Amino acid sequence: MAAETADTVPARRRLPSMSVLGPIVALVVLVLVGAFLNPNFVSAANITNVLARSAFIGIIAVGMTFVITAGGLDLSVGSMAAFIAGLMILVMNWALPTLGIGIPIILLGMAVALVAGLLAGLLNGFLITTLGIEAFIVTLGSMGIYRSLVTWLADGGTLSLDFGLRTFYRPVYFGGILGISWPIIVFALVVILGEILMSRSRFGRHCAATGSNEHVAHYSNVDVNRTRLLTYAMLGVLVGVATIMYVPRLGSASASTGVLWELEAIAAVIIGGTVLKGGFGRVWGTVIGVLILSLIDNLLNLTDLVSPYLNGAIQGIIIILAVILQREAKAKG
Amino acid sequence: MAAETADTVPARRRLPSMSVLGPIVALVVLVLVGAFLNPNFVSAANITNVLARSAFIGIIAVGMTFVITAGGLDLSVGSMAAFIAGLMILVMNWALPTLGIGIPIILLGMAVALVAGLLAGLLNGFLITTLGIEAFIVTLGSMGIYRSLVTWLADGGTLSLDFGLRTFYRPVYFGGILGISWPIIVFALVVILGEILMSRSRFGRHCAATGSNEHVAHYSNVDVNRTRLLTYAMLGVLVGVATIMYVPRLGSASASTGVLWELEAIAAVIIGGTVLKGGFGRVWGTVIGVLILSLIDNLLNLTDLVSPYLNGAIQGIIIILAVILQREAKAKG
Amino acid sequence: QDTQVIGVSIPAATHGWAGGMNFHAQEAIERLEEVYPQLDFVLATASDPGQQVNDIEDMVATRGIDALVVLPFESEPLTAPVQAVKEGGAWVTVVDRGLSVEGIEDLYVAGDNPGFGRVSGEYMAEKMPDGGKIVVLRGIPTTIDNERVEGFESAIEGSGIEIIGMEHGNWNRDDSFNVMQDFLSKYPQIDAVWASDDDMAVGVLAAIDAAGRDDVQFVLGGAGMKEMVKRVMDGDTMIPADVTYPPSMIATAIELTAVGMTSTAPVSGTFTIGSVLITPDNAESFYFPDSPF
Amino acid sequence: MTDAAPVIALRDATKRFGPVEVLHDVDLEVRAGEVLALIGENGAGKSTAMKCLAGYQPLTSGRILLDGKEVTFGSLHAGEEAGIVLIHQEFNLAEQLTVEQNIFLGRELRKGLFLDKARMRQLSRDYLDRVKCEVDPDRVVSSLSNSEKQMVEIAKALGRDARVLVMDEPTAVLTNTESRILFDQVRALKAAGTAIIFTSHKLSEVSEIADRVTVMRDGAVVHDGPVADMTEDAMATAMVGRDVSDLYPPKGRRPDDAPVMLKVEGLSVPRFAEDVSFELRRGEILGIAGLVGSGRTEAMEGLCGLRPASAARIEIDGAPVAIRRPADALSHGLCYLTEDRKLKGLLLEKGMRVNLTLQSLEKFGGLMVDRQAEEKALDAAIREFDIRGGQRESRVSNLSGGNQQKLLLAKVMQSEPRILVVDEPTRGIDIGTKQQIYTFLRRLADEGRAIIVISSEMQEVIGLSDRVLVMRRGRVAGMLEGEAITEDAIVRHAMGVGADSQGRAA
Ligand SMILES: Nc1ncnc2c1ncn2[C@@H]1O[C@H](COP(=O)(O)OP(=O)(O)OP(=O)(O)O)[C@@H](O)[C@H]1O
Ligand SMILES: Nc1ncnc2c1ncn2[C@@H]1O[C@H](COP(=O)(O)OP(=O)(O)OP(=O)(O)O)[C@@H](O)[C@H]1O
Ligand SMILES: [Mg+2]
Ligand SMILES: [Mg+2]
Repeated sequence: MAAETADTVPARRRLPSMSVLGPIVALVVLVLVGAFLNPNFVSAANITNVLARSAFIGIIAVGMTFVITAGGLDLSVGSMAAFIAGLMILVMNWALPTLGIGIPIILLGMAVALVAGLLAGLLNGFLITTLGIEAFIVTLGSMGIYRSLVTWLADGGTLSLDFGLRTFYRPVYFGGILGISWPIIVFALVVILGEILMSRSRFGRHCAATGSNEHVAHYSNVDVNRTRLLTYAMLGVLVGVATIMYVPRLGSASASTGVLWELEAIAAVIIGGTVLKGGFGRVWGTVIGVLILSLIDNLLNLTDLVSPYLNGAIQGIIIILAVILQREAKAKG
Repeated sequence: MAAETADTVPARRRLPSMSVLGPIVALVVLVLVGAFLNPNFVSAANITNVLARSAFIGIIAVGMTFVITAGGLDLSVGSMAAFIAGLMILVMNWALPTLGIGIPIILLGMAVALVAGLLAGLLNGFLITTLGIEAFIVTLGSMGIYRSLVTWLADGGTLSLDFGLRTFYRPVYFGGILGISWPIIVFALVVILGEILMSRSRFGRHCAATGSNEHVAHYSNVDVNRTRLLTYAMLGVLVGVATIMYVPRLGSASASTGVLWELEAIAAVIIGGTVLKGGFGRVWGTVIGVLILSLIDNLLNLTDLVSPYLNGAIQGIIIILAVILQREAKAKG
Repeated sequence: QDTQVIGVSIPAATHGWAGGMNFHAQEAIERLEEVYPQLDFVLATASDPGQQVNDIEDMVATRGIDALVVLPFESEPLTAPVQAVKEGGAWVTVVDRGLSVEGIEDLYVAGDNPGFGRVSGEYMAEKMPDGGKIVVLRGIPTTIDNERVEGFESAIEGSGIEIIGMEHGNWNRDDSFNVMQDFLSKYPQIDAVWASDDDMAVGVLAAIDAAGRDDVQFVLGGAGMKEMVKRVMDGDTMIPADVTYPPSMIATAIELTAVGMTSTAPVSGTFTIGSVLITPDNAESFYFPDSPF
Repeated sequence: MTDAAPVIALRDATKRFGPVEVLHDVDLEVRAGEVLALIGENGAGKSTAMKCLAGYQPLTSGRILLDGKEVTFGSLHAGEEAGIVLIHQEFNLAEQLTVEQNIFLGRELRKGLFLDKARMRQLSRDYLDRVKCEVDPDRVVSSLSNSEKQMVEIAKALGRDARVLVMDEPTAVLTNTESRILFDQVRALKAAGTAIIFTSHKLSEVSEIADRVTVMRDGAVVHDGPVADMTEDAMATAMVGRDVSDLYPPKGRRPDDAPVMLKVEGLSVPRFAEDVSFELRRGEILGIAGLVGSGRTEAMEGLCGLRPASAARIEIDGAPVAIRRPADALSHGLCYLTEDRKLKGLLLEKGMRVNLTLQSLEKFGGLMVDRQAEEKALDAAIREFDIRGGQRESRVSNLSGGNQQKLLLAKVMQSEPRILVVDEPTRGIDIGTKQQIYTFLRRLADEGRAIIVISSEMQEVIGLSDRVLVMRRGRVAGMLEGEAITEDAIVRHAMGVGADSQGRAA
């Protein structure tokens, strides 16, 4: 949580090239190492796999970037995703006899996911902004609540989408256009919209101002509470979007769905260069962060290691190294 | 993460009684509800149980209070504890043929725990202060590393202390003086020392100053890096102390030891009124936070609920309520 | 000749039994790599179903596996991906948890979770002919846990045994210690405990010990951890028996798969590894002091 | 123009913070095209009155009249909606945002759905040009110097087309030249019919630019009248309640053979200062003058171990010393008072006691801090530095600006420095207290200490210093002594005597 010292000009402004390069260099190094270890690493199939599976965390992490930029935090996204997935499956199974297999039921499921996400996000946001409780506590609480609810909905087991329905819904994850699968397309869209929103919209500026100094923002007629609330609501909706992609992939939800996604999303955001204490965020950096994290997992599967028990250690070391690399790049700049 | 508005004097100063009452009221309400639901709740045996098992998280949370007050964060404590416990067991089992069962081998084990904790804390602190990497990333990384290492040491299973040795070591958890068991005594000592250190010592002041505004601290001849480093080192040592109490309880360590302790410790610190962004911390508040968290678990086990699946939800709700109660108390103050 | 690649995908070692299973998987791979130089193994451990699917995708995309041995984290989410592997032409061995669509796998090495609960329940009923009050510790909320508990409950039906408390100990020693302490505070009389897992039994025993209560006659764990088997063998009255659920079934599956890949021996089909009651009489044959579990 | 009805007025305004009443029945008014100077001692309530007027704080009782009609400002925005723009005494900029983002914060321009960045940048450029400020609109605010920040604040206010412009000590961090530029803008606005209220502790500015002056003391208005009727001395007397004509104490009679306490040779601070050498003798006050950005602050921070620096040789009391960290400097009795009290000087969320003793905690007990001793020290400091207002335990952000500055000075003095470097020591301090501080500094020197004063106020440097070192672009441009210390000489050295006329003049 080292803050920039007040009297150094952040490299980002003076020499944009270096800090832009920072995370990218880390990513490129990782890709090169991967390609060196196994040529299949850069095969189209593998790249599609990695990108498509990054989409869930990625979409969520884009939302998280806004929350963190505005000085907030959300620990509940993983269990929120599990809960929404469970709810979606329940509703779709329940509507199946009425609606039958077809587009309408899929649309219903999607609507449920988006609305549930929105409401969950608004609830977090309301408790944090209006009641003024620490985001950490609110979202730790709601993390427990959603996780419990999904366990309860599933009766301790797994909620499964009707098998026929699943087959029909499957293309939403596995299909695509022009050889690019849907999750990748949706992820790309979310990132582009997110980047525009962050760097070209009033809302993005208000987020940064709120996170940087809420009093100043308040004095400058920024509705601080509304801005924060919106970031949580937006994150909620994005969790819904991620879930829409997730359900066709696995067709089920259980107590173990989305475990630790929150940590992964936050880590991606920070690896990407967003400041944990708020005030500065960049969406494209988050994307790089997500890709770095996914690639680490992918790389570990590519190679035979001393012991799979040590995967976590290698992962930890690479994460730290990736961030050191960035800092070094910045420092040199 | 809502900050107090610039132009209100913090209630803490204006009417100390109310904010002191805040967390205590939450605790008392919880105890009353418990006693009402099940009279055994206030039995000496139950109270001893709850206090003794709070000791691990409690001791760690005291250290965490300093880290957070100085503007840091440590996600690695849970897996650090697991790793240290594993190491301690390995070393003690290894030394058994040489030293035999007796005080020396216990002391050896304790020394290993304290030294390992110190080193682990220093390593985190070094990466964070000297290399200037975000605490979140460093400790997320080291969390993965220690968790992996203990899994690896245990070969995926459980490391168990030699049975004879365990019997000899057991009283360190289950024994005590004057009917008060050791973990409670040690916890109380750590809390008292921590409270004194935080509120009466130069170091405590330096922590608060560093967390409040590191530039001001630097210009006031506070060695910011050293202060931060010391908080991590201290937390590491306290993780060692917690482990010393933990190992005699079940005599084993595995990959599942200490999972989520970090979240619990951080939650306790924040429920206790310490500010997550740093600058203000109180050790006694942390103790209340720890007790609230342990009591929730205890209460849930002692009462019959709709479904044990919903435990997590109730826990979440109570945590949020406890903090709302505090805020309300403060607002009224 | 061509090397063939066998992918092994299992849950990570997050609790005792899974740890044992991880150990056996690695041990089997090491052994088989020496025996069959023409075989290459890839082992991946996952901490949630999503990650397990990732692992399997990676194995297909980058390692071109010819066979997959999978112990599904959960049945439902793994069904479609494993089906895809099968459709890609690879051999599929499923271990312990069946997939939700039948007929995908070539080989099924099955554990018997309802059977595990049933054997445990039957033992309880037999050991307490006059009935009694027991508490139950459950595992991590999962289908497996549900099946075991259902099997147990139906086995004790009508035996006069009453379950007075049931909580999740999450297959974890510390959690079960806490839960048991609280059960002991809550109920003045507990006749026996079904800990349903040996790791949880460790925590339960420590709690009973510390409380100094002598109303609890015995604790029944499960899975066959070596320390527990040893106590059964030694005639410990608190641990009069254990019920197997051998983590080594993964090794069996890997080995059978290796045999299937390298020879023409018919190895497909279903091998059910039933849960067996360990008593002092047969304990010796279940005791492997060198295993980590 | 004085006949016109006031645009905005306060009537019987009372403001209370908890039990403390800081404004008592204040009446205040300003007309279109008029400049009102609000002056008064530190803590008199000027900032509070201004905040109430602009709707930033609600009045406890009393009325605000806008065009003669009573208004209540429900939200912060309501004041601005009504055309009242306030420039705060403390900077009100988001540090991590760029200049342009700050100037347009809360009222960003859009083209369609997107921000119209090009236009906002262009307008920012225009506003900044109006105050002749050359910072790039894309610079991050945290990288600006204080005076640049102030100019950005002013540019931000200019962009809001105010009917009433309220400026709380706008010139405190500005140099004379920059103040001139500001006043040109004020005149232009005035001509366009804007009503302007400002405060300043520089009374010459009041005489120069104001039409009317309102004097406050202890939360009440004690005088109100045309500026032409009042001399600066009369203003000072009305504010302080006593005569302050002898602002500067007589200079010391330092014998030429006084021992050298500090000798600096070849001090370099990367990017800011190079090869700075000087000597400082016991009992001497050395002034350092120069343009803003000439590296005075950085050179002295480097000297005191506060930022990376190198030096060929530093001697204290004749012995060579190595100063790498602030602790090294302090252990040799060398202490620095920062110019930036908000970001580097005080912990705004903490109370006075904690702030006072932070730098010298080791004096207050060994490992444990002796609260009693701290309280005593605070009592003494409040007395000695005349720190007013606020309950003792309330956070220092509630102190008035001047009182914060006094607390900062008191804090530095807790370290009992033998060589004291003060950077802009009287920023935001009222004239009465200024006199006290000058006397205090001189007394310290006479007691056998040595003092360096960095100041952008030419009169202060001249009036206080025995010798003056002038810096230009990070290097020593000249050393003046005795009679040679004149405004003209300093400016010429600072500008490089015609060689470079681009630089901003001090
Ligand atoms: N939010 C607050 N809470 C409590 N007291 C306050 C608050 N704000 C200001 N005060 C007190 O009100 C009094 C007037 O302060 P104000 O800032 O108006 O003084 P000022 O005239 O602007 O002084 P200066 O010249 O030093 O800026 C001071 O005693 C100050 O401590
Ligand atoms: N971190 C930084 N990087 C680059 N330039 C900076 C930085 N901080 C300040 N500056 C610039 O360096 C120059 C020196 O600033 P500073 O105001 O501290 O100098 P100074 O000589 O002490 O002047 P004064 O005390 O009158 O403000 C200014 O022009 C400022 O804009
Ligand atoms: Mg003021
Ligand atoms: Mg300066």
